[in-house]
Amino acid sequence: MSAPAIPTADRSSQTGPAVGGSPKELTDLAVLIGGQGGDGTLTVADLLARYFHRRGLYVYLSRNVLSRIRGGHADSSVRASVDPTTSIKSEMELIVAFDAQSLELGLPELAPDGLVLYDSSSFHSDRPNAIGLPFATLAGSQLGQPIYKNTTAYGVVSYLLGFDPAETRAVIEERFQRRSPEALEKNLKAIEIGRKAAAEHPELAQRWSVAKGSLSGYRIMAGNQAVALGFVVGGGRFFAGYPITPATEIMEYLGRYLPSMHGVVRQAEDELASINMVIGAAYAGARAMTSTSGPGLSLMTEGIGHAGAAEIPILVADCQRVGPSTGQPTRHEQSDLSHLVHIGHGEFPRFVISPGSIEDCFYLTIDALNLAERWRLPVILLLDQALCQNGTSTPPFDLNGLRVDRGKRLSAEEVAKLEAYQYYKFTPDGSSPYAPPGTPGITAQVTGNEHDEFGHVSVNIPNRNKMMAKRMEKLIHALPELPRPRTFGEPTARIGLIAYGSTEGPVREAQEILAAKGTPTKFLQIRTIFPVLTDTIVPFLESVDVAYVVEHNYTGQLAALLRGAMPEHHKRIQSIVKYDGFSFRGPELVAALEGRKNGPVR
Amino acid sequence: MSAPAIPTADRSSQTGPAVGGSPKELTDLAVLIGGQGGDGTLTVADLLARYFHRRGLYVYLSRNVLSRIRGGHADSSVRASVDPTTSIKSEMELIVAFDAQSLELGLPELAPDGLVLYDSSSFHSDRPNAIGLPFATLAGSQLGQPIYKNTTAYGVVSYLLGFDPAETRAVIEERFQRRSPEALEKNLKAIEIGRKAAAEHPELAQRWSVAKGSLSGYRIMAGNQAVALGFVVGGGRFFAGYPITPATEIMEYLGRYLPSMHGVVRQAEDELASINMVIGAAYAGARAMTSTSGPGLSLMTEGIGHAGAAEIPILVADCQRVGPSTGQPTRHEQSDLSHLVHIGHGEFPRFVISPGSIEDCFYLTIDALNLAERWRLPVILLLDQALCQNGTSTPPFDLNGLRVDRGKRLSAEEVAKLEAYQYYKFTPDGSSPYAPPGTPGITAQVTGNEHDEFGHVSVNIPNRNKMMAKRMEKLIHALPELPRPRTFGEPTARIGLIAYGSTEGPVREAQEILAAKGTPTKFLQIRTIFPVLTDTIVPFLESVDVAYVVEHNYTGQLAALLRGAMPEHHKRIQSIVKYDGFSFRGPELVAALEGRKNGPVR
Amino acid sequence: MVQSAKAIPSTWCPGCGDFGLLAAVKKALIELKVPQHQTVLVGGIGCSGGIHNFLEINGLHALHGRLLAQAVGVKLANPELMVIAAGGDGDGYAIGMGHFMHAFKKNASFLYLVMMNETYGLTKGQASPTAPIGFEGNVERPFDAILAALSQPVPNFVARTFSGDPKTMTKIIVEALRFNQEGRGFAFIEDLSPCITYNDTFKLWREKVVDLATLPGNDPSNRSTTFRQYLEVVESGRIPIGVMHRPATVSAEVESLELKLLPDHIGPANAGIELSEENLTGYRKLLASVR
Amino acid sequence: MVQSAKAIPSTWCPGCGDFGLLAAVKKALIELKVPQHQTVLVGGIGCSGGIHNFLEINGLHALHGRLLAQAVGVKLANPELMVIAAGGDGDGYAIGMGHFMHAFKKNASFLYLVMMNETYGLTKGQASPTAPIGFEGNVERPFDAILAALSQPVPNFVARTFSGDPKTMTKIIVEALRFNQEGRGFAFIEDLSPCITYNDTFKLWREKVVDLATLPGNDPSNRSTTFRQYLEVVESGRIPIGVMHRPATVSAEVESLELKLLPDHIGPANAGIELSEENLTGYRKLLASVR
Ligand SMILES: Cc1ncc(C[n+]2csc(CCOP(=O)(O)OP(=O)(O)O)c2C)c(N)n1
Ligand SMILES: Cc1ncc(C[n+]2csc(CCOP(=O)(O)OP(=O)(O)O)c2C)c(N)n1
Ligand code: SF4
Ligand code: SF4
Ligand SMILES: [Mg+2]
Ligand SMILES: [Mg+2]
Repeated sequence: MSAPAIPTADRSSQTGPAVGGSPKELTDLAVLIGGQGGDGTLTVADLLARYFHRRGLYVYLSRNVLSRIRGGHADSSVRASVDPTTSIKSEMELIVAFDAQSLELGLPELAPDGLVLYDSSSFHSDRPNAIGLPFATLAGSQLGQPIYKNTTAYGVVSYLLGFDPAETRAVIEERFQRRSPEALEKNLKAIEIGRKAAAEHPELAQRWSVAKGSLSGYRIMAGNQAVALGFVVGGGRFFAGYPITPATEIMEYLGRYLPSMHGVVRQAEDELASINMVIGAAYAGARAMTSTSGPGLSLMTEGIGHAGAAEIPILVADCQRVGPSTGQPTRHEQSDLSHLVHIGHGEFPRFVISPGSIEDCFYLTIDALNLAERWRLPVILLLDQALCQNGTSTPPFDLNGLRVDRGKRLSAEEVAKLEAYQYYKFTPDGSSPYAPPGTPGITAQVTGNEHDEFGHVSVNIPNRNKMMAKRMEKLIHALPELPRPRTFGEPTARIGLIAYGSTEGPVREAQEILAAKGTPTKFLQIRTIFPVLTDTIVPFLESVDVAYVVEHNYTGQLAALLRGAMPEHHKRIQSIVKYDGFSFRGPELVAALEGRKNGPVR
Repeated sequence: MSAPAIPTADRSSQTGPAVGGSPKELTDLAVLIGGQGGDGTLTVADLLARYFHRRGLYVYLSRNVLSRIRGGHADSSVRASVDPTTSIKSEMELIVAFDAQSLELGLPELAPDGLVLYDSSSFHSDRPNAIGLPFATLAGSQLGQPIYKNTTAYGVVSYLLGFDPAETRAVIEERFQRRSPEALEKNLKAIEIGRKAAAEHPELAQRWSVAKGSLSGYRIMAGNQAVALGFVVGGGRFFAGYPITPATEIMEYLGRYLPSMHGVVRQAEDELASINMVIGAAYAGARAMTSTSGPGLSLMTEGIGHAGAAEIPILVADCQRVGPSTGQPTRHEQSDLSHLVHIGHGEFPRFVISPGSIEDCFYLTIDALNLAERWRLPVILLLDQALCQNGTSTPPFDLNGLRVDRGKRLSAEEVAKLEAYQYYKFTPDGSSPYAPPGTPGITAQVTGNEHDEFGHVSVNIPNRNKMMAKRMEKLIHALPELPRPRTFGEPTARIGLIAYGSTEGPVREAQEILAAKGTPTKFLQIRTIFPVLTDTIVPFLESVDVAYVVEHNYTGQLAALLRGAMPEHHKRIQSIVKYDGFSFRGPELVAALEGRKNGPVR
Repeated sequence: MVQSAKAIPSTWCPGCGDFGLLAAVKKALIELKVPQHQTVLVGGIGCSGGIHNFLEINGLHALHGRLLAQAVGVKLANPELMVIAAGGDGDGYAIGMGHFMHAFKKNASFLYLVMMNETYGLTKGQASPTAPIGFEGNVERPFDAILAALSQPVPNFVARTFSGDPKTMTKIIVEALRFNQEGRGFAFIEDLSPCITYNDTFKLWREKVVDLATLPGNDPSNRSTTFRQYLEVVESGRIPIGVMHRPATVSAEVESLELKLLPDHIGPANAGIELSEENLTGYRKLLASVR
Repeated sequence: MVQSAKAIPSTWCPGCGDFGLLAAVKKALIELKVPQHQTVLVGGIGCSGGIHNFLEINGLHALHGRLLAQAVGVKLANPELMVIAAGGDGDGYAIGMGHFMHAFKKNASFLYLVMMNETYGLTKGQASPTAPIGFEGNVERPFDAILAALSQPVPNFVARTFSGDPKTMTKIIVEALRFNQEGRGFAFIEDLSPCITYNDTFKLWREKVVDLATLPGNDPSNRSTTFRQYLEVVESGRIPIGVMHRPATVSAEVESLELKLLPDHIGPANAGIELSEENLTGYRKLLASVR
């Protein structure tokens, strides 16, 4: 396969004359690419992300698409930074707009010295900081297909930001290696076209250069991938799900290789089927999971209760999106927490575990599988759209020290030595030994009706009281084993911040901004939502004057949960919320916090 | 139709010689009738209840059956009292046992001077206070059908308690009037057989007489009936449901006459269908309801959220039973509260309303219908098994002053005068004017996706923020219109009691016992569970040293809700719970409260 | 004129099969002259389910898979309304399967249009229950909705159309809606509506469709022969379309649910409910039945 | 011997049709010599659904209507297990309808037994989807599960038995379980099992049943002829029973879901999952596919 070379000798494309001096080196930059669905904005963002990644920078890639397949506004932002970053940059150095709407929508986010590149074959703008280049016309006239306007634009950007030509090319090869040689060739040509057009444009001298980072071994990964990876490592072998944004990728990733490992991945007819297939598989002894988002989760309510009552260990990943009801399928929110903590009629134990980063998604998925089997109950992995779908530079996973803990699972030999096998045996910690159906010499009854130790329906009153306590006390006995929170920031700070999930990113960015302004803060990232680990939270609350609970919903769900669990500290617990479908950005959160210094809470 | 007469001249059956003096007049008594499912225990209880009712006494009729059709232990208790009563009596004057198990199960409940009557054709007992009569043999030999053993037993009881023969007979006529003349005749004969056998038995002199009460115009009604009646009066015309204990009767009652009033009552294929049929009907302008219990409720989760998001007014009655999961279908619990308060992914407003008595069931169902339409959101009527199914003497309903309040519903004429019709029009109180589809000149779009005022899908950020606030602020604007709590007891008492639903009965009995012992209490019966009417609860909490929240679940759900809503008062809120499937009895609750005087909470 | 919700521009991919159906529905409604305000379209969730936005009638956007339950609710609440349910094959045959089979049984007079594209368009091209083996890793045989419909001996109207032939489609939709208007019960039309983005079958289907009406001995009133002919066409590798079931005559007995329940066409939504003695008759009777 | 869950006495009404089925299942299991510990019965919710308690095998008491989804989960997790799902007609054809229709499509090798009594026994006698018009106010035509099963062109095993004839029933259950054992896919048996308390149809059904095998030209491998013969019997006022579908030969291609997915019969529940290099192959490949 021979692809046209980008002339590495072309110095102009590397350092060419900058307007007003030599290019400014950026250590933290962001590019926003907007257009109509189908314009290929995601591809441009992906190419930029790959480039930055290869240059050792931290990358954070987020997208804003509509719940439709083509057309409608879609944009993507790529942040690249020398320092770790897991939030969207507040101000964009560069905006690439394929249509007029994208320019208008993007402008408020433009950095003061930022630039807009727009497709002048689509529209015209008089904005002083906007420069038009006819991406589509260029691609159309020179490649015969205007569709290459996106790679053409990438070429322009690569020029403007002083990309290394070899790396720029490598990115294209990486991305299009599995496509046809023709596609690869055209894309490489499109870059050239873009770079050439840029070089020829009077106002488009290279204005920035991008610092080189030092990351290596990292991958740009999204939470859904990390959850799938954790599931495989954690012994997960059965998955049943039903497509739903933003959870579908977990099923898709698992579908690729789990089947080659005696695993089963099924797309079920609906969420009722998925959760109940998972229950059946887990009953039979498989580590089993489903993943979904709000609407599917609501449909799984009865099934989750069945797992709790019948003591069947299952894992349910909830990729939260904007609610209520069908809501806004592609947007970000954290509004299922209260529902999950209380999900289901009657009372049964469940753990709600929430990773705060991509790595955490991996490790906590493994923990969650272990916890489910150890305690024989449903575990919910509480995720959110930003965590699930935004690409983030992620260090390699360390498999050392990981384990698949099967709890009280008995081998056939151990069973043979028993006097009696009871699926619901009363034990000091509430969790009963388990042997899968098929184990010689025993049979078991499992049911969601109230039952005795053998699993036969029982209406005996003392038995009822004991069985309720058996199940519910798992919530107490398990406390020491549940994922602890993490603390970030200044240990002596008197201002506390509390958050979970992807809000970790904006909170940590806000902490840095505040620290730079002389306001030290400390941040408690909660990883076990339920049961509330009061022993880890009370000391934090006691050590601060105020703790702002930052979350993406209307009512302040986590704040309410904490207030209810630790009412004696309610005054310290203040709520900061956002529910417009987008993650906080660091400075925005800082502003919200600063606005709050005087009075509390909505 | 000629039925054999009970000889009214037979004085012995009225006042006959009592053992150790003249019969003791009882002003509050209880009879427990136990046997195997199919033994007709419910019929005996029903006959006794009818008798007491005709004598002007307050009646409280509760049953304890298994989730199977025949066989297995089943019992029923009938309490009759000169004073109002809505709880099960703690000690039974009389136990009628058709089998040995019923005797054993009943004994702990026997009053010190109580008596057990048992069927000696089934078993023998040596208990000193147990008297055997061969009910089945008597009926078998004299009527040819041992199945009449239950009416025979009723005859014995009627003798023992000195029933008026004419009334005794009237009860049978009332009960069997719609059956065959033969059945009526045999039942009347069975009474005679019973009375004769009792009169002849040396130890069975009439030992008690029953005081006459002064009730008139009352009916023995269960909550499910009152809800159905309220639904009809409140303009409810569409019902879809799916059979489930203990909710099915609402559907059955409505099925009788609603269809004759342009109403529709449908048994759907499942709860997903019921709630969605209800949503469709409500969208079209009907007042619509479904009723269910825990498992069905869990399945309705997504639908309730749709009604909340799309702003469609529906009513969902939840007849709580023992959970989790399939649990104990025929038994009593109050464990869906937390689930309902938080039900559904994402955030949307809902009201949770809970009547505390049969009358309340009637009136609050009407209120709930009005509130749903006024505020255009889902309203949940939170009931419980005891409230739904236990027969209770209920005063006549007063229709004066009742109203069907259609909120902001517009007539076709009003619509014609509008400039624009918007289903989701922003208004100061969050509730938008409504005109049903079919109204000339307008069309409307209704959706569970986020939408603009016209109901078209919208991803606009300011619109999102405004729509969320529009919906959620209904919870604030509606506060003054929601059912207020009621207070019972001594206004100056420093010990508070809080409860909802059928727990009203035991709490009020406990109050009386405590008052008699010199401990005044006051009781706040909560009728709006959510949103929490803090303005009505805070003053109550502030006026007491401690408030015991009495409820039937494990975790103290109402207590937790109140603590979360009023954390500044958390120390005063103490939890008293029971979750064994049976209602508190007054003295039992007193003991629980007394045991609590030193330390708090389970 | 009161300003109210207007049709908005479609959000479908250019060339999507659903445009054919949209056009046919518009034409059919014009032909039948049903006023816009008396028509309700209950949409499913999916690309196709958004169709209510692109028509100027009343829309109720249901939950995924629940459109039939909501549509039955609408029709029984106000039998005067013309009700159309429309959605995708995932919506109807996957998550909605329970309600789908029960819709035939219930037999309320409304039209259900399924835009069948063998895929879940809106969630980006997974296999739907009608997907052929091999499509996106599918290993299950495709669900045949027409045979399922034919299997239940209820005198419903059943047909299959093709978005590539909007003229025939319009004709069949008009017939189906007339069937509904006459109160004869449920009408189901499966429209072969290619998803040009994830499963562009326009060409394939155009080649394969066979209108059963063109076969000798075709008799849409006879389930047995239709079943056999249909299977024969399928076994020959082609796709049967056309009217699959059409009851022989207007049955003497009332068959549709709304007419059985509400013979005078006054239902829960268009009945008066104010507190008048008349409206309390049911209450009085019910109360009298309580002990 | 390890003491473990024993069969408990039945909670059914004396005379209930379900006893016939219980006896037949017991006999079939004995005949097939499948060890108790390798058999799993997934029960529905309803009188019938309690059957797992009355057998000495492994029981999984599912949610109302979800037994088929749970049974598929069990079978795919461990294809070595013999799996039977058993429940009522309300459970299976009302709330369970979606999973019912999909069970044919999925085609996992397990047996589904429906105890069909036209009513909801456990909730006291309401009309189930198979109830005749008029039963407890029912106005909908009864659902025909056999025709629905026949409608889907998947080579499953389909039969109807009658609790009044436990001998034939045993024979058919044995055949169905063998079909499962051979990995040929899903087997569905609808047993006519009268509810003597709420709908005692023993006598009526005994008079009406006609074994299709007794009809000339009967060929359970041909859906078209069976469909026709079945309809003819129904139209003559009788009730067809017997084997309704039995694929002609063991198909050359693997048809059952568990064999397609897990050809070596090692599944999620009986595979090793400890952290060995071998068990990490999928992880390595997946990781490598991440940018
Ligand atoms: C309960 C629930 N589960 C899943 C989804 C996600 N979802 C939206 S559309 C869709 C499928 C769309 O496929 P189809 O009905 O065939 O419509 P098409 O887009 O092909 O027209 C799914 C699974 C949802 N909205 N709700
Ligand atoms: C989700 C849910 N809805 C309703 C019920 C109540 N319920 C229990 S059994 C049953 C129906 C039983 O009928 P069927 O399945 O025909 O079994 P049968 O008793 O006739 O054998 C119902 C509706 C339930 N347990 N769960
Ligand atoms: S994705 Fe497919 S079904 Fe959806 S609009 Fe595009 S072409 Fe139509
Ligand atoms: S009620 Fe009917 S189905 Fe249930 S056990 Fe009794 S006879 Fe059988
Ligand atoms: Mg589709
Ligand atoms: Mg049944």
